[in-house]
Amino acid sequence: MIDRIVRWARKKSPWILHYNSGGCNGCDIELLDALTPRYDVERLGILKEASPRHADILICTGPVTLKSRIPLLRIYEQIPEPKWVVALGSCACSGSVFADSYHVLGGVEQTLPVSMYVPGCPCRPEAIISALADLLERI
Amino acid sequence: MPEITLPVGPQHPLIKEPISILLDLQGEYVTSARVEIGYVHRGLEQLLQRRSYTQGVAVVERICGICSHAHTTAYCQAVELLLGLEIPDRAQAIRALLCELERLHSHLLWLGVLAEAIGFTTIFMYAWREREQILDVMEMISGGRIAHGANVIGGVREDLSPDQVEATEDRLTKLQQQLSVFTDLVDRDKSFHQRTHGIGLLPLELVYAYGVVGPMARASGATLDVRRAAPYGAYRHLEVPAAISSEADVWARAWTRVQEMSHSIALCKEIIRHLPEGDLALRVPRRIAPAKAVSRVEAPRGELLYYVESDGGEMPARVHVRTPTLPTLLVMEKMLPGLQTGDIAAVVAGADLCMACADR
Amino acid sequence: MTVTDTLLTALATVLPEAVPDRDSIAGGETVLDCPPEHLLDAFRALTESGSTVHLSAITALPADSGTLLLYHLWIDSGLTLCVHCPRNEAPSLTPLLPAASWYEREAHDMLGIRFIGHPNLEPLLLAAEWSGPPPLARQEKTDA
Amino acid sequence: MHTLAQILVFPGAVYLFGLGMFLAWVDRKVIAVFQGRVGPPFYQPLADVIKLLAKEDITTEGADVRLTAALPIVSLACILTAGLMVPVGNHTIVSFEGDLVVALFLLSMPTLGLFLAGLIVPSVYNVLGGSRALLQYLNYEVPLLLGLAAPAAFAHTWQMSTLMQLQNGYRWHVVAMPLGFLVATLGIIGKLERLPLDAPHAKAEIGAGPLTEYSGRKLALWRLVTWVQTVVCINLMVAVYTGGADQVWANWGFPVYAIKIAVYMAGLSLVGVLYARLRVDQVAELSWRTLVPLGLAQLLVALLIGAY
Repeated sequence: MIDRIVRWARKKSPWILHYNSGGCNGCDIELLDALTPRYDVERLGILKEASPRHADILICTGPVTLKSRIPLLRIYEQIPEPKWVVALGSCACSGSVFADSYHVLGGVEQTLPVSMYVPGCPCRPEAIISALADLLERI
Repeated sequence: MPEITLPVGPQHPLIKEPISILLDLQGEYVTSARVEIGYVHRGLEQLLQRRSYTQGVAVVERICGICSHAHTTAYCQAVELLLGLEIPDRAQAIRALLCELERLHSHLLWLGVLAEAIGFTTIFMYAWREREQILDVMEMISGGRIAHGANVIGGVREDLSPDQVEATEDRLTKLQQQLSVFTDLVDRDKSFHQRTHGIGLLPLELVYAYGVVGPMARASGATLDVRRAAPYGAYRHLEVPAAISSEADVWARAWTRVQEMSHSIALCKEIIRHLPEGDLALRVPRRIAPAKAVSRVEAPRGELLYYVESDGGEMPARVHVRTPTLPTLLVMEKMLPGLQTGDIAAVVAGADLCMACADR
Repeated sequence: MTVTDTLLTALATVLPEAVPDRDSIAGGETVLDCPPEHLLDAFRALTESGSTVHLSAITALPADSGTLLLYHLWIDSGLTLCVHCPRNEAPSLTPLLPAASWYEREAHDMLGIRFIGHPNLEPLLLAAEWSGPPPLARQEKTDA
Repeated sequence: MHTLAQILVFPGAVYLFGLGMFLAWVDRKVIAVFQGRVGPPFYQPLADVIKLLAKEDITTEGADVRLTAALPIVSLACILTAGLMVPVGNHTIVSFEGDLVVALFLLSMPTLGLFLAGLIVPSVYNVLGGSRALLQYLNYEVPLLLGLAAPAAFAHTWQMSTLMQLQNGYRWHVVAMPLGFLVATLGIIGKLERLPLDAPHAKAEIGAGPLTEYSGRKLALWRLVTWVQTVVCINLMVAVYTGGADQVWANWGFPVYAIKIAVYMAGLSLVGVLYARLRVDQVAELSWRTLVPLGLAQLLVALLIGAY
């Protein structure tokens, strides 16, 4: 019973933290766009939090560059359990056009365990909402 | 009070992109600031040397998600200069139209981010709601909201049908009416003034010494605007009004950008009303004889410079990109000391940083 | 006499042999060759000529021997100073024009050029973990 | 038995928690609607709290485990005690001469708790947020006190239930003393750290302020503290300035009171929608240059009228 209540609460109140680990800004602004009037993810209970300590879902955009690998890991460690990682955009999924660059390590999956991949360059707010809804279904 | 160091970034709610600003604080006041970048460095200049000229367009488009079209325009223009090509008038007009639309969306985005930084979430929401109109128009024209893929070397890929022209004009008229919300905000709103007036001063001498460009420089009284100083493409036939302020603070930057938004709407209308007929793109060879070219474009954030060198092969020998955010970041170290911690957000957001551009 | 002509006259005192070249770089740039030892003097002459010198960018290129530095300026029109540095060394412009600071650091990152007199020539873009040679240096191009 | 039920259920703990969550939703919904959005569903605050309670609770290295746990609990206890004294509709559990002063004192505990909570965690954001919370406390407390002293001086009593009953028949203090109401409302906004006076946890400046490093249960408790504090403050304002549940409407006392609460809450949300956040020094200026003189003037007028 308690389990079911807790699971319900987790589904209804996912707080997100956004980190750009080397992306071009496109997915970042589409993610922010999802918060604004036309898409308004707050109706799903999604809030964008300022501190990793408050977050449930880490949304990563962009490929992981050499320099942002350590900050990314630090942020991930600061998020309390249970936590999920969403790789937003083609770059975060695989590295996209930057995959063979000398300063890029590849997609987010090589640094963190990823629960959800959202392809698209950049992915549209609709795709972001649908991916988050899918992820919440699985919690 | 003892001196403490306040780290802003790499992850910080204020800036959507990673950058690290280390601030030394004495009580509530900043005594010194150090800016560290490179978190988003993807080695693009080297990457471009390993892509053909055509593939390069797709790569430069992904340098920055906000001013993607300015990047492709500058790159294509440079390659066309290498070839000595003059692209068709219609292609030039469509390029310029998308450039101006992009400026509108970038400025609205910026206004929203600034409003959020000073705790004015309502304006953030309103600005981004209006921004959707621009994204709709751009999606209608090119098929992409953020990355358009509209430019190709030798011209553009997308045409504008008469229906689209009409729809664009409709949206722009609507937006023009909505813009009064933001002009009122900048001109009259007291709490907006309280938070933006007199902070983040950037004297004209610093603008020149640090090579600051774009609206940031124009808010301090500088006049450099590539569209006016060295007209390129369709701008050769257009009259671009200047929005120059001498207040040099965050408020002036907001004022400059709001002015530029209404100028951009007027320019867009001018372009679509006199859309020349003609081809969309020229055929270009795969190999380019050895040559060098510099192309300057006025991106939403200011002068964007591309240097492209060819060596006779299918790929460029060297591409160098100088983005407008770089000097702005450099001058941050001079602007932040002396501020209260409460004003840091407004000044940093007001500088319109684009880390993806700066780091490449 | 246009502004550019005034500037060229001002520069002629410092760079007597330089011949302005308007064709080698497309895009309306006037190109001037400048030996590294005269670079600072050339900039002084430009600033003293009374116009505001806007340094748009510094492009660094690997050359047959050493490196080539292109100082893209904007003084009412494009002006590029072309500096050939045989020993991968150049005088730093930063004390004269702070705008050069990060461009020089970037060139140092990418091609390993040493700017003599730069106050803080640390890596700008490359991560501390980076251990390879400068990414744009010549040897890198062949294995791509 | 009856008293115990009153304390635990209505108008005590359960009621305060429930209403607190409801008002938190009203707040978010009103803001969303004014910004042209849909806003969260009504159960949102409940889901948030349950989720936080079930989340891993990390204590930052260097912070005192017992103290970090004790501060939100002590704060919550203080507010609940204050909640027992403030009239809810026409119910009051504890009432005595001077209970307004005691309630105000108890209500200022969470701010001090927040200051300590920020200070004991070795993180820059927390410490900055904590010290801002203290500054905020010094700024809002005087206007709030002045704003509430006016009706008390007018009515010659510091007992909230008496103050409330004296307003029966639409003799609302807010009509007689609009300035005092305004000053007290701004004091409340400062106390609750709501926009535009929310410098202590300005997201864009210092992360989540004193709570940046808190997670899980402790964060949930601090959220509850804020919500219950909101309810108690609004109850207090409704009782002191608009006469709580008016006796004229005998049977309709409770709905009338509920409407007043909802309107007041929506008013607070609206202020947040309309203004940008003030800087710490601007808050001080507003408080000492504008609110305090206004409050004093209102108090003087109230004393003069009250004397007759």
